[in-house]
Amino acid sequence: MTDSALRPLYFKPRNGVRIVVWSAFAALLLLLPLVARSSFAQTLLCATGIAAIACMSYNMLLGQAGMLSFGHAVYTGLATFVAVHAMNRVGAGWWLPMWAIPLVGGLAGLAFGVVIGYVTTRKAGTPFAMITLGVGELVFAGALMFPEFFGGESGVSANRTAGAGWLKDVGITFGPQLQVYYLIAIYLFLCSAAMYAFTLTPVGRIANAVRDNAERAEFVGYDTRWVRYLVVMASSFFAGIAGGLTAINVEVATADLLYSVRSGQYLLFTFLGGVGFFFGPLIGSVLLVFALVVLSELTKAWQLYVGIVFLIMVVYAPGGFAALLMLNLRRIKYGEWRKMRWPYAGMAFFGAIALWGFAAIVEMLYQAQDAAVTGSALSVAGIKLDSATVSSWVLAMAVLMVGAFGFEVWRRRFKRVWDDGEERIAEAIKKAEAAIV
Amino acid sequence: MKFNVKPAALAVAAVAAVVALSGAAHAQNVKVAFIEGLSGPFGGVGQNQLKHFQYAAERFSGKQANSGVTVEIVPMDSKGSPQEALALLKKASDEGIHFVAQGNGSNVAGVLIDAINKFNERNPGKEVVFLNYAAIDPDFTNSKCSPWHFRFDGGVDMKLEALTNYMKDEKGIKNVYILGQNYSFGQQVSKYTKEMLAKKRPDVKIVGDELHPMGQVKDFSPYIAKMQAANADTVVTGNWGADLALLIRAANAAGFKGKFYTFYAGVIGTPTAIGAAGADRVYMVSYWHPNSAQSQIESLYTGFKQRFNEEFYTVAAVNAVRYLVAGVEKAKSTNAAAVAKAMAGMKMKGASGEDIEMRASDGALQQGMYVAEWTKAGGPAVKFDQENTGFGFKTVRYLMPEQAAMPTTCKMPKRP
Amino acid sequence: MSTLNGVSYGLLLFMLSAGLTLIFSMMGVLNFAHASFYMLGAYFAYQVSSWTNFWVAFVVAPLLVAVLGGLFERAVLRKTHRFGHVAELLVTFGLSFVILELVQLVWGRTAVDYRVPAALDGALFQLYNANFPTYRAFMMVVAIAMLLALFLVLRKTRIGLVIQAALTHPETTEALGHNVPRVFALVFAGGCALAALAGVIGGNAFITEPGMAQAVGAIIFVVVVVGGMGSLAGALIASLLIGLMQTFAIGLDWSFIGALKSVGVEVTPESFGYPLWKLKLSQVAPILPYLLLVVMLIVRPKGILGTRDD
Amino acid sequence: MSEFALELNNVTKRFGKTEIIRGVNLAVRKGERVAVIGPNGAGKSTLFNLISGRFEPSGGDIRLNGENVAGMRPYQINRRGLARSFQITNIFPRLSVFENLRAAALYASGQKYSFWRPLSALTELNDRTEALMASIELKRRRDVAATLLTYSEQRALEIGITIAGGAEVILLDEPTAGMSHSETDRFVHLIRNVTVGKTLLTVEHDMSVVFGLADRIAVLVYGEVIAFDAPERVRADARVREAYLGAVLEAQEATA
Repeated sequence: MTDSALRPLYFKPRNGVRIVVWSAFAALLLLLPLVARSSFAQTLLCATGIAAIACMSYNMLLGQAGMLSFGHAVYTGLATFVAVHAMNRVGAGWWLPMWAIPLVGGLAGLAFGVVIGYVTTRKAGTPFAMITLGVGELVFAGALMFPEFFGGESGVSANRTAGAGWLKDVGITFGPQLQVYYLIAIYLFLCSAAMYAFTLTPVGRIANAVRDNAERAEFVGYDTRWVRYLVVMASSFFAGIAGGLTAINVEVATADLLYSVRSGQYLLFTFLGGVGFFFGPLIGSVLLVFALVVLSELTKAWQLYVGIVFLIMVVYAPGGFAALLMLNLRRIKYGEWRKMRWPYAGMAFFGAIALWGFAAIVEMLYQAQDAAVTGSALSVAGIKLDSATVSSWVLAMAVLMVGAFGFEVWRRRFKRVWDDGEERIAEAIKKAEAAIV
Repeated sequence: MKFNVKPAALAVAAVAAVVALSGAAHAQNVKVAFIEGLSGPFGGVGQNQLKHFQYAAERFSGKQANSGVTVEIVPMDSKGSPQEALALLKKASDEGIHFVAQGNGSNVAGVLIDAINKFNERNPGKEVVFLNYAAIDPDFTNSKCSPWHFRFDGGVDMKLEALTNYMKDEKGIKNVYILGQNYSFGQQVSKYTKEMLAKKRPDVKIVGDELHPMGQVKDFSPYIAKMQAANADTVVTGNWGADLALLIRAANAAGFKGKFYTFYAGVIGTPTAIGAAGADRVYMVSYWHPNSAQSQIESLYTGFKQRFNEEFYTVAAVNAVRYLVAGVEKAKSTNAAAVAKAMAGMKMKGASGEDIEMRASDGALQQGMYVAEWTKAGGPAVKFDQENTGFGFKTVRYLMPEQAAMPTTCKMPKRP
Repeated sequence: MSTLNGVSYGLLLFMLSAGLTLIFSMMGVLNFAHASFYMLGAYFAYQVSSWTNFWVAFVVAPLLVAVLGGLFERAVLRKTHRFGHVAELLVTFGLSFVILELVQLVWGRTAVDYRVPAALDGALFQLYNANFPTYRAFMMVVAIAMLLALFLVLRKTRIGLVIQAALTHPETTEALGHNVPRVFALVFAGGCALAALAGVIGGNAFITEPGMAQAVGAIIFVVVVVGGMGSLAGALIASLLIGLMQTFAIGLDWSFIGALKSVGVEVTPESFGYPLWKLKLSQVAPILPYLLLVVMLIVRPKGILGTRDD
Repeated sequence: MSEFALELNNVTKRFGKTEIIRGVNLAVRKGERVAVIGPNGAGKSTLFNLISGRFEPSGGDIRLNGENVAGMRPYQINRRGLARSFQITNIFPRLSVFENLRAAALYASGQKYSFWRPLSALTELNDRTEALMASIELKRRRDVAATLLTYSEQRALEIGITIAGGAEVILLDEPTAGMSHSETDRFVHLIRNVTVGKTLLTVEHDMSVVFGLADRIAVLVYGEVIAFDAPERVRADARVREAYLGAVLEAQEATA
């Protein structure tokens, strides 16, 4: 493992679980390319790796310090521009090795964090959110006004195989995508370790305190603005690394990297992944790449699906997927999970049916809109439908209703079992507490 | 579906038929990745262009064209983002697709050209060819020219050549105001307009040269006020989409009487937004429009409208498909490098019956240019209206390909 | 002329930000989908006016949007209340996505032909050599009427008093037990209706297309922050300020080069930072609101009439 | 160095036109325990908010160990050795009990804004936090999120957060509010234990607590201190009886 220097920071003997988890993470990163062999799959992996760093850095703001930012793409994007310019300098004979470009991006991100954060952190909460949005628009619009640096609409491109160095001599040119993947993987591992370590430092903890109750934090001696400012700086550094990796991965920086939609994506998927747990954004980044690259190819309605899933999650599971996972792990720990197998299976079964019915309706709506081009026939999960016939609509609605009804029935059962389990767990905890002292 | 066979198209069909006979033994399938924003803010335009391509592939390849080459369009949604487009480029090549079509946004096109150059260099034998149907940054056929890039639209330089050619003879033009979106296209429009007007009409005054951030302006009335204050009688603008529609509406509301010379008044949605507001005062430069007297593809236009209830205007899509088919036929192979070589320098008959040529020296299609006026539909000159607005385009000037041709500074790398 | 243009644009911004401010100060919710309701207003008005006429749409569209807004508040927003303001904001954020997609699904992805009614088309009067459009005057009248109506409702009715109390002393009002859910739903619906009204009269003056929500979204947040969170009067001043500033800046071709020249410094393309110095004020006009936001935060973080510090 | 830990000179506070605090003078000696009493709306909580920096006074000065802290931000005042608790529980809801206390002790422990050291390596801080947790009797709830505690546990945690930083001057705003009699007794005992040797100001309604805990009592009525003296003398003060205490004492005697 590469982080031996960091290990004494937080690895205590009693934390065997941590060693196992981090080793598994490293092994996963190492072995993933064996499964994903095609170059497109590797591109996906690279995109996910970069998104993971970006989302985790975003979660330093949202999850750790409770700062809802709509302008995170400013840091990743500006860093990409700086990194691309640095790459061109390397091509022109700078001594910098190519693998250090992400660090250049990180430092650039940090620098922008210092400048922009000074303004945005003057406020907390909702005003902070609005301000980051405004600053994001400002930077985006500014990018097109300074073509000298931002290269106008076609952006600035660079070549990642440029430059010299001993790595070149052993055959690592970063030309092949696989080599880029491993560079990203190493950075991902180091950055996650560093960001995790950050959560365990005094500032990391005080950021939590400020998130929970900023006023109280002031009364125990902390200048909350300064705490926010520090967190923004740290977060922008890691965002900058993600930006630098983007520069290497795609070899071009364009203004759309700064667009508010991208900031919105970081927010959306970090939240879906789960802001309450450190690994939540990792799940989020996988979802992000899945939705943007895979789902958007499968269906035109992908934005609608993402929007609806997001709404449902905010209302019913504000902890994101990470929290759902942890709740189930807790069940397993207290030996309560087995009782929920059947309710889960029932819900999954009818849920899938309802989902099919819903998706069929949505897909037919979209199909009907473009029926002139592609005809009215379509298939949803292998079942053929025709948006021009009534029977298809009736079928879809019937399936949706059957699915929804069955789901509701099982959901009630599930809730009973779940609440039962909750009581038993509460009792178990009480017993355990009573045993202390 | 019946195809009104006009002489030019007949010639194409005849050639196609001959080649088809020779190549009939092995029918060839060519996939084209159509990488465009198909969802999100610019999704409407992308979807509309996709229809053009699919329609063109139907009509000009395979059975209907009596060709052994069948073109299949594979839509891929880039959401208008260059970054996404790059990922899709990789995906396309993974799926064995070696032809890419794109056009909306010079930003994406520029990135694609660059990426394709790099990709082809790193992956010999798996080359990708770029069919650019609408990104008209002249750099693409000059300083950034590439043997893998073919542009089927007219460059900004060609279009302004046509526009200023018309303006030259309009004696009413005295004070010209240039307004554009602040990015390379808007800047180039401004640059070429000034250069060309200085040459052709030295008496015309440029009373304003303004760039505004793209898509940020909600209220154009202050700009109109400025034009009025400057006594402008003519506005040259590269604006498109909402920026164009809002500009013309604001002009109308403020009673600004000047004329507008534009590039993209015909793009889907814009005619609706302009409507009566632009009657007899909006001009558009393009390589084709439905009421061009020389139009050879009226049946294509009506057929498209009948089928999709949308306007047909991207002839570049048709030409891209035709060139691709002819290229494959000539090369007797679907290998992208061979097809690229075959397409370079290839001549055909264009939509207006003119001789078009894919110039080998810079990859720019040499074709005729129209300047058309937005006016009330009806009569032989304005047979078709646009988007059921009751208004359509009327030709006021036509330039033959050789008249519209512009020099190139391209130092084309040797085609492999 | 520029003044009138600026004021009318500013008033439209105020119509938008008034609803946002109301919702924010009453419920603490930053309604991210506010601009989406503005868009819905425009689209509904387009649809209704194509069936009947503009005046029916003028009344019906805001009411429809108000009903939708109220339903959303009851069905979704209320459930997230216990998770705090961030969750509430996120829910409206998600809603803005869904509304955008649904609008595109129903009305297509391009602009619709929503026009100014014939009765209001044309010029009201001439000034110098420019027309002042009747419709702009109409917009101003509607905005001012709305302003007066809002004022009366807030001052003279019971609900108005509760809302007003919430504007200044949110905690106290809550403690007095006035935060009955019905008032919440009502305020949310009312705020949405205001946005929709702005959409009805702005959609045809400008353009009705799926991108219109995003185009104003960021600006109205700037208005609310610059005006001071939760201050209606502040929002009015900020709206007018931004409207006027943008309008006048476009008319001015000032740049740093000119300014430096007048103090005797010559700037050439070789000088350091030339790309910045050469920008003209008119070029940067549309991003001035964002610059104003940044400057405001540095000199007066509370906003123009803000009372709350964070 | 001043002999007073806390001095208020002519402190006033206006909200709009209403003057809530109308020239308060108060001098608290080091190590003294002072209870602030007075009728509802007298401005007791406002006074605490002014001293601790939550509000800025409209006039007058507030001296902490001789230094004027009027107008300073809460964290600046806290760093100068003053900590306070709140009437409405004000804790870090999602942090565990242990983390609540550790966060509260962090700045004073000299860690300030450090991000190069893991918390787990700060042995002394951690031991001290454990000890504090034991002294406020929350040891068995160590890893429970604060929001899940019972009300009285949260009140104890509130006090724990207040004293964790080791401030010399402690302000407790109705520490026993909402507690039952038996809980209150236990709690007063706890407060006495953990504030040994410190200067203590407390707002309290429960007279038994006041007289049991305070060395001196300050009576605040309508934004003015009308008496500030030892408990017996305050009890005997005619003005105080007339303005406030009489009614309260009668009421308490009646219920007792």
